[in-house]
Amino acid sequence: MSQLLDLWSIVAVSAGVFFFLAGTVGLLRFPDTLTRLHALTKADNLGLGLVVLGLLPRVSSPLAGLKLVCVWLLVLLAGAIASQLIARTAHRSGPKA
Amino acid sequence: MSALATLIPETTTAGGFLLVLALVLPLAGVFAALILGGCNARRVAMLTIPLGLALAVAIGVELVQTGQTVIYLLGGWAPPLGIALRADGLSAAMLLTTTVVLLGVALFARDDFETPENLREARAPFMFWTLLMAVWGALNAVFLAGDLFTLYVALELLTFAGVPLVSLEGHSETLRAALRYLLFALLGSVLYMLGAVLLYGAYGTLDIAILAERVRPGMLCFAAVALMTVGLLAKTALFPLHLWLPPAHAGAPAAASAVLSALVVKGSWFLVVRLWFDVMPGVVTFSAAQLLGGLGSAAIVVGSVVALRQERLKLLVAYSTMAQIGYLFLMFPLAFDVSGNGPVHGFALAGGLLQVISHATAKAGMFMAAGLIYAALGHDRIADLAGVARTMPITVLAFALAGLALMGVVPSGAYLAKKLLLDAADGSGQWWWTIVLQGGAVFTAGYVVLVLASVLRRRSEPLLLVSRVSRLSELVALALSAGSLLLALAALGPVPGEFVSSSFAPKEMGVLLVVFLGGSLLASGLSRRSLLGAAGANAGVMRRIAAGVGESFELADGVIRRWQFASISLLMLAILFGGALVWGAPPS
Amino acid sequence: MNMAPLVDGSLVVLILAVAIWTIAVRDSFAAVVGYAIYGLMLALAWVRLAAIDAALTEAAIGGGLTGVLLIRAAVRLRPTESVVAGDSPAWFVKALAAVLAGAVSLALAVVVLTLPEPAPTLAPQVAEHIASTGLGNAVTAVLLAFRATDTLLEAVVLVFALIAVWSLAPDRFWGGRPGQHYHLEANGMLAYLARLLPPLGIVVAIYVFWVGADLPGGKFQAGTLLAAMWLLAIMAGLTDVPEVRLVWVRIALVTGSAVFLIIGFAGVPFAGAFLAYPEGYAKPLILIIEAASMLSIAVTLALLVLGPPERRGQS
Amino acid sequence: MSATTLFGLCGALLVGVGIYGLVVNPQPLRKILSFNLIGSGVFLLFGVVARRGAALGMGGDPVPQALVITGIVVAFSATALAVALLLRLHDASGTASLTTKESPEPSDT
Repeated sequence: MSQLLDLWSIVAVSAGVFFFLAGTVGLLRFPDTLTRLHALTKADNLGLGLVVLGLLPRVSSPLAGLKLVCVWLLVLLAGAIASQLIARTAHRSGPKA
Repeated sequence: MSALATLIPETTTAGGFLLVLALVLPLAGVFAALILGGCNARRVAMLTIPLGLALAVAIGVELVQTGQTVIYLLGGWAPPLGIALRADGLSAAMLLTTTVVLLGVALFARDDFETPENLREARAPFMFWTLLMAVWGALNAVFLAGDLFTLYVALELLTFAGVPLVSLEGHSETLRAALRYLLFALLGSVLYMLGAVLLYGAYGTLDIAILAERVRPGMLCFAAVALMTVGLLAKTALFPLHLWLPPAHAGAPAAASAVLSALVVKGSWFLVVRLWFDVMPGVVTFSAAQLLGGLGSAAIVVGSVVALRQERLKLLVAYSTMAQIGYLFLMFPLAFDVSGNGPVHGFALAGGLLQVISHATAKAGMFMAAGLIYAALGHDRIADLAGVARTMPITVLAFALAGLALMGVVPSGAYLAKKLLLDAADGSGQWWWTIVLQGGAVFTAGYVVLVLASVLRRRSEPLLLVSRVSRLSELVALALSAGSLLLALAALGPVPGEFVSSSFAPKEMGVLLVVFLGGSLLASGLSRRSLLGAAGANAGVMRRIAAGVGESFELADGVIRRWQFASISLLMLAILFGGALVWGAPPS
Repeated sequence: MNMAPLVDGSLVVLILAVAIWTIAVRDSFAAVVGYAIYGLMLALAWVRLAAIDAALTEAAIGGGLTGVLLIRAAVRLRPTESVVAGDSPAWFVKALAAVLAGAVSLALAVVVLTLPEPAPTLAPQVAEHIASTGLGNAVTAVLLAFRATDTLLEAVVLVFALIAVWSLAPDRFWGGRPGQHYHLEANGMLAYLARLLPPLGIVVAIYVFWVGADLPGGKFQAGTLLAAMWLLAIMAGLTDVPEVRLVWVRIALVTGSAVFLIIGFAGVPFAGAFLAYPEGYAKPLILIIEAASMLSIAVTLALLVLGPPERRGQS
Repeated sequence: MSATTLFGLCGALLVGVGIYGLVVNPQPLRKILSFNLIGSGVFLLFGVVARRGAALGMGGDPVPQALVITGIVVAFSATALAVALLLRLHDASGTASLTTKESPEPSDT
């Protein structure tokens, strides 16, 4: 059982890290603000979610697990709104950069 | 390490609680002023400062009666875990000087910073009184705290209280001066903090008394002392780190200038004294002290010459402050014996302390007088001051007395200080500082004569005053100046009488005459216009050469006061101090 | 497999790279954004140094509030940037500065490498006396018992700094509201966030404050969080900054220090010294001081970010 | 080299980087930023000192750790004041430069 959980952790965290990496590459390589945001938010939300899911079996108490999930939810909220604001600013100031 | 800590069995002494009160009273004043607001800020200041004076006197009495350092362990925790407040003679003297000057400033500014009747609260008066108490609280913390980190916090308090005093009038020029002051002071305090961090890393404590027992000469201590010293020098505005001082001190309102010039720069000076003589006597070296004294001498020369070149009275006084700060650092080399390893004090420390007290009072009086002239005339162009002596005799007398006191005329505090330092120079075989000490008085005489010659000049048409100045303010300025001039009489107690001769002894009269003549020569040579008013009428070769010299000093000062030059000088000084410490260290 | 050296090494490289970038980059706006990132990475370094309290403070203040402060300033100063950039020093000045700064770094590095072994520490003394405070978090014990004076003076620093900031107000705006006016966009995303987040933030702040007695956390970190929530509500236009002439604002600023002082003085008759706590009452008293300080810190920090009064009260 | 020493060297370098920026960058805002870099380097050194003093189950000497927290708050206050002063200067004079072309003199009015 524990080995199975370990395996789950490794797979999920690795997948999360992959999304972070992909998101960062997207941030650096994509041509304009909107596509960069697209790359970044996908990576952030999905990557962090996978890392949190991977870590969940390893927490010492349900409370700690709850905190982890809360962190993910907060980042989802903040990320969504921040990218919305950035996108709107970019949209208003024209399609350059 | 823990074995060492038990060597110092420190306990709270009988009068220790007075120190807590001295620390808390001004802070409580600031809070009260903030909440009560408006014109109450002045009331709070007027109430707390006399109380503070009583406290300072009580601490002094306690110290004299018991003959030992007054100590209070805060929270009952002994250092190194806890923090101790300590007051020795040096702290007590500084506490007393600070409250006396603050009382003078408060009385002086009573009418200047009055809340207008149609307003519940006006910015400048409310801020002035609050900041006055803030400066006081910060200084008290500097004088009493026995812990390097607490001192760091106290230094920052002092900066945060001092900077807004500079920009109280809100002109862009003073705002710029305040910003330069703040940025440079922040660099200074972060370097000080860096030194403190290193010391904790090596000795596991920040307590001054425990550190004094533990420190040993070595790379780490040298680095710490060098960094802390230059950091504090930047805050004191010792040449060549004075980039912010002249515009900041000249641009502030007169009462604020008096506080900044007489008190605020003394806070960091005090910490240099603490660091060198109380914490690091075994680490600082003769050569490092020579460097410090050398900077002081350069400050005297450059500050005085540039002061002579000024066309405005307040700037002249600000540059004179720069020169006087130089004086305060002459005590450092003189506390050393040429042959010995560590500082031996002698009378040098007493001389330096006396100098700082007499400068604090005289400079406060001088800035007040300059401010009154500015307020009455609506300008302070030195060339157009003719007739002022007739219209404002008390103010001019205050200026003259302050000038005499700074020059070191018998029986001023500066005179006795000079005597003590000359004695130390003699005793330690450092004749070269004698030249600086004697020559400095000539420079001071120069700019005092320059101003007096202008205000004493007759005026054909009557002088137009834009506003009446309060008689109380004039009298306060006079009292502070006169106090400084008579300080030697008060200080005679702890010092042997042989140091003071009668003011009319032929030798003293002779010295005075030489000083005045020299000063007049300097003034007529270096100033922008000839002393007798007819500008350039008989411009001889000598005068043109002298004017060239003055101009080049002014240019040099302009370059030195540029940010890049000053900050690079700061770094170089840190390295020089480090070198002087390594080089002069006794072989281990 | 021990990954720690790799993690620490890359962290140090990243921190230094971002630091150099914030110095080198031309655009000030980019530099201050870089600084906010730098603050967050530095917080990771603090975690690696086993100083979680410092990490929380660095992330909240170094990365968060300082970031907001600098970014707002960079936006306002943008028009002047190219003008001032013209004052850039000559190459030899830069070279000299680089050499001297390098010398300082080198000296510090040598000192770091020659710090004494075993390192002096006050940890044993803290461990010996912490029981008398009733606290589990040694850092909180140092801040509020052993070195309470520093903490008191630091609260005073915040008040002094705010007084200094306020003193910069133009005379005609004295007593008015600090900062610019933010307009509410009824259906804007920011307003949505500002309605959703503060309740959560306040709960988290109270949690951080409460665990601070025994675990990493405490009044600074909690106070900073509260300040951030308030700033969010202000910047979203949900609420306006109070006028600085109001008495309750001023009382809020000094409450923390005043409670600290009162309990400190109460220690004189009841515990034998200023800032000492009577046997057995240490923890509740410390919590009272912390609670009051947290509110004062929150108000002061937020007002420090907003700056001097710039508007008339009635607008 | 231990991790603690590594962070110590990082702190030493940060101080140098900050000092360089403070000296050469003409923009006051960047000087303020550099001051913060120096400050964080100094605090990091203090953190290293704390970490070296780990004992009795404590991850570090709690005294310097506590002082760092105080220091960070003080540095923030300084930054806030400097920024406010800079913005006010900008509003009052239209520039954000620390230097003036003319000599610094108090104005007559």
